[in-house]
Amino acid sequence: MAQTLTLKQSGQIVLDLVDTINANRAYLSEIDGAIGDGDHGINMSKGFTLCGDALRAKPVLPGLAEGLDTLAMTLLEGIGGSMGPLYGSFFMGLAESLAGHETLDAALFGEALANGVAGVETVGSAQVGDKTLMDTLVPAREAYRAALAEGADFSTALDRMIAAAEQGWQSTKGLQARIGRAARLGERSIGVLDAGATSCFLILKTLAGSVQQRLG
Amino acid sequence: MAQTLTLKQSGQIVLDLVDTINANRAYLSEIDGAIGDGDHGINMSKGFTLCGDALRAKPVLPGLAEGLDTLAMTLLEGIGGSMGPLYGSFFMGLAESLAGHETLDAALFGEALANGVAGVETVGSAQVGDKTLMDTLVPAREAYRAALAEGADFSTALDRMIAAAEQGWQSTKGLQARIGRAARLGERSIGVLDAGATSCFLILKTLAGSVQQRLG
Amino acid sequence: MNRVINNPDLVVEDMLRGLLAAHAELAAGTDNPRVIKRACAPVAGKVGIVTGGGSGHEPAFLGYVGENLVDAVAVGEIFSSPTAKSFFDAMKAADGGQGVACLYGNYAGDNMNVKMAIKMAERAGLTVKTVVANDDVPSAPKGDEAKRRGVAGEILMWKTAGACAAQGGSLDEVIAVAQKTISRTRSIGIGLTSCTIPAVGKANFHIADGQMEVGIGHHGEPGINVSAIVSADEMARIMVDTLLPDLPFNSGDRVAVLISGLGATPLMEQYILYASVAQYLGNAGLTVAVPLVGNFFTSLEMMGVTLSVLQLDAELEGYMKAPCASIGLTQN
Amino acid sequence: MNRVINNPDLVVEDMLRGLLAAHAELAAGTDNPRVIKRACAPVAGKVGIVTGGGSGHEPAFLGYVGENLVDAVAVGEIFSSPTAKSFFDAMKAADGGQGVACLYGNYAGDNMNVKMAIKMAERAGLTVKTVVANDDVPSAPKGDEAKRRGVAGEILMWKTAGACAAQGGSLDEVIAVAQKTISRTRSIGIGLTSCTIPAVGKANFHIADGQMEVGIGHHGEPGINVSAIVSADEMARIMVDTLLPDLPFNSGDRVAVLISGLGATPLMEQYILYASVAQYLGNAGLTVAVPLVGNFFTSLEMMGVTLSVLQLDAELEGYMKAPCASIGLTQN
Ligand SMILES: Nc1ncnc2c1ncn2[C@@H]1O[C@H](COP(=O)(O)OP(=O)(O)O)[C@@H](O)[C@H]1O
Ligand SMILES: Nc1ncnc2c1ncn2[C@@H]1O[C@H](COP(=O)(O)OP(=O)(O)O)[C@@H](O)[C@H]1O
Ligand SMILES: [Mg+2]
Ligand SMILES: [Mg+2]
Ligand SMILES: [Mg+2]
Ligand SMILES: [Mg+2]
Repeated sequence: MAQTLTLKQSGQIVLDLVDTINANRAYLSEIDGAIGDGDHGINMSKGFTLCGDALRAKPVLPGLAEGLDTLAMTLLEGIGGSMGPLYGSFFMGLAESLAGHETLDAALFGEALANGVAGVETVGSAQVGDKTLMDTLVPAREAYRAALAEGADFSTALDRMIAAAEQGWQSTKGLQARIGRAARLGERSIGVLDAGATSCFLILKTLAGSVQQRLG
Repeated sequence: MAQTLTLKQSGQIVLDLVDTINANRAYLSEIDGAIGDGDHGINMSKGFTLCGDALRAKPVLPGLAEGLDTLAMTLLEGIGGSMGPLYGSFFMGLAESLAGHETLDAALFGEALANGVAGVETVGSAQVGDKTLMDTLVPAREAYRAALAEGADFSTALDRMIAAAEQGWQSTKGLQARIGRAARLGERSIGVLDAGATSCFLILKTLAGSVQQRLG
Repeated sequence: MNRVINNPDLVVEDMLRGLLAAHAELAAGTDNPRVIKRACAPVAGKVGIVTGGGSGHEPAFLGYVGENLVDAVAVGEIFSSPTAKSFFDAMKAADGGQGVACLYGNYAGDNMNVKMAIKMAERAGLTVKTVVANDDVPSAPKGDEAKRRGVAGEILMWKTAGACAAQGGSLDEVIAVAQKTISRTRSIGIGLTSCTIPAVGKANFHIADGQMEVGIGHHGEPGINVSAIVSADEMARIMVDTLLPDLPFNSGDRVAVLISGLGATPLMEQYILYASVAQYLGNAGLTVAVPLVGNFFTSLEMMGVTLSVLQLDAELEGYMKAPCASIGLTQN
Repeated sequence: MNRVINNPDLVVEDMLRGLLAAHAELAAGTDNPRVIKRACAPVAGKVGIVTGGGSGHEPAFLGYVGENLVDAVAVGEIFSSPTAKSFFDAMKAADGGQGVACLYGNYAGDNMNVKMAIKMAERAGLTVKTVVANDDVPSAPKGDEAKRRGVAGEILMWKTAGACAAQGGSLDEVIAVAQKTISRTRSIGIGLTSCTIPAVGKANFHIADGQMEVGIGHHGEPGINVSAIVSADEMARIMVDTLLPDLPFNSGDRVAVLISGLGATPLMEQYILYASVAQYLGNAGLTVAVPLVGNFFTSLEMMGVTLSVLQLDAELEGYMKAPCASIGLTQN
């Protein structure tokens, strides 16, 4: 199994993310409806669709770095509220780390992931346990970093990342929201999954899967 | 039986009018409620009470001419809508005719009545049959004039006036309102008395009765 | 009733207290508690502009007291004409020696009270002339214009006449400008919900949910028809189609357009309506030289809108664009 | 839903179309359909004033684009922050070479989008500084002021900062004036009914009939308490008693007072409230040097009112009284 992929040829990964979000549009809104205002799927799908359209309109599909940058900018341009800046800074963080590189290896992915999560942290100021997408992102980053430190290969590290992301996502069910719209509900926000943590898990899972597929 | 009364000493008649309106406050509003907005008693009583208070506040009760002028001015000052100007001009018409006279006789009363009715006509432009106070006023004026022409004495002419006023008032039951708030109801305004015609009958009846009482 | 009031019988008094406290430079009370005048009125040598009407239409009527607008206003109970005495006192307060133009709306009570006020004014040696606004097209058929009610078009007549008076117009000139303005103005309203007079406590007319009443009056007077609510664009089409043929307005005309919310309709929606109105007027070859959008003439918390269109000429356009300052309208 | 709209998903687009059609001399569109700028922006040599926020608060935010006020505004969906790109584009549209003051309200979405916009602006070589309004006292306890929301007090900060910029203030001076203004402003709202976002079709919060929610936010954010509706005078007392100790305001202070209706509360009632507010402020020894009453910052068709009080000094009083022209506020 190869340990790197060529960034220029991996732009399709961004379109995979777009497809995932569009496929889960209704599901994400349904989850948001329980303790939010039921528009998370609509918001996300609006921004991701814009990006898909923009990428497909280009004569040649851009590589992964440029594709992620386009995704970041269309989210910042296409959706207001909080999803635009949060996911916008996440993908901007990824894109910035990849920029200037030809290939993506395990170390660069870890760097990019950390940079993306840092972007979300800076913009959103949420902590693990607040019942947000940070509950998916932070465990994912930690698990990936630990896997690399323990000598795992790229694909295995991605498996470990997804396992942790899923656990973090599922942990939001038991949490009381301390930030965002659901925080108004206090204890009544306990017992259901967080919408942002859900979309974030779906994004990481698709990202990892698409990368692994390309590693062969 | 005397055929005249001294105007200076007849100011009490105005207070009798005030009492009549106040005694019929609820009744007048009830009638107005059927096809109007149910405030005729309130409107009338507000204006007449102001006049009563003003007259009673004076060291000496003014005579009839001045009392009627005070009534006219307090109505014009105290109630907006249509009752202020309609009854205001009625009583102003009466007062203007009596002004400068010492005694009230049958002819002067007829002149004053006609002047008052003319004032209402000018201001309100309503015709007999429109279901308004004109349906009381015009027959009353006509009957009084006819009685004098036939040689009736003051008191008898007043009796004839009241009989005609009552008939005119009662005729409003069968009429369809063509003016004022009730006109909006079209045919649905048929079947009940008109509020303004009612208060007008009560006013004429009190006026006649108080004059007759003073004629002895 | 979800209201910000004290005693429901004293809402007008309480409002006046607040208004006078807030706008001492603009408006002042008078001996008659139901008459508000410009702080500097009467202005010597200037024709006085007077209006008046029932309360509940704020900022109309009293909100148009101000610079280059109305000099004194008679204030009635909610939806009820001011007294004759109040109109008279407003005339006195506005009279700067050049006579008074009393510019009011065509309602039975107002007509009668103004008539009596003029009688009083004549006795007091005042010269008063009147113009009665009758811009509300749906309230009587063409040919019967004298029976039509006055609605938001009154504001346009105060604006032009106020500017004319401020520029030194004589009483006859001011009256002519006011008359020309209202004669060239056509208005129509659409109501979407009713409203409640605080002292009454329940709505005094009714519009079913999801229904609209085209041609409704400012006090719920019945309109032309009641139907299911249509889109803003369709409302604009109905309104424009009613107004244009009535004057008639002609291709090439320059017009002033006034859209007023009736109270509870958000400004957002008034602009949505304006977008379509402007388009339909443009299609008909009209140029909007003066656009006004906002809560200029309301009916308590009614939902709905009114549209007024004034056919300008050079004189009226100049007066419409002249500076003015008041609660209801300030432009510089 | 008794609304004057077309497609509920396009109310913002349709409103902008109407607003730009009506106010060509005042406001102009830009390449970004969600950014409105002053017709003459950018003004070379002047600090640019930018704001932005969700729609549904009209005339806020876009209605304060104008002379001596805001230069460009980012327009969001109803009750939802504009995009980062829109804030950035507004900054570009306002930049006259002396930097941009972005003066907005403390909401999670706005904070994040402004943060990202500044990142973009830095890349583009623009100098942007921000002031975040946090005048809403009930939204967080004293000591936790940084968590408080921005409400109608934002208008006061646009007014003073706009005047300062117009008079040639540097970016740092403008920012200092805006910060001083909002630091000395305290606000509180009382809600009497809820409102409905057209695209949602049902109220997204609820106030029972006959109840009032003291301290409610502009989007129905929960307040301090819900109780039976009290008199306007009592509302004034509650509001004043909440605001005065918080700054604290002191006897002898001169203040600006802004009462805003939340949408469907008639102007009459706003003046009724002002009468009592003025009295309670007077009792506390305060002098109202600048009173503003009207629908300045609404929440669609909510019933209710907000009160904002700004502790003036000579500098702020001068800026508050400076002339300005916009849809939301014109004074000369
Ligand atoms: N400050 C924040 N940091 C990280 N995530 C946040 C923050 N605020 C909100 N979120 C996420 O946003 C999600 C809701 O997104 P969405 O429904 O699209 O926006 P809105 O709440 O404006 O309707 C929540 O489920 C939560 O995960
Ligand atoms: N133009 C008019 N001329 C004579 N009487 C009138 C006229 N218009 C209305 N009325 C009278 O007014 C009465 C209603 O008075 P009132 O209830 O006090 O006033 P409102 O209709 O304003 O509530 C009617 O019953 C009718 O008799
Ligand atoms: Mg949501
Ligand atoms: Mg949302
Ligand atoms: Mg009545
Ligand atoms: Mg009545």
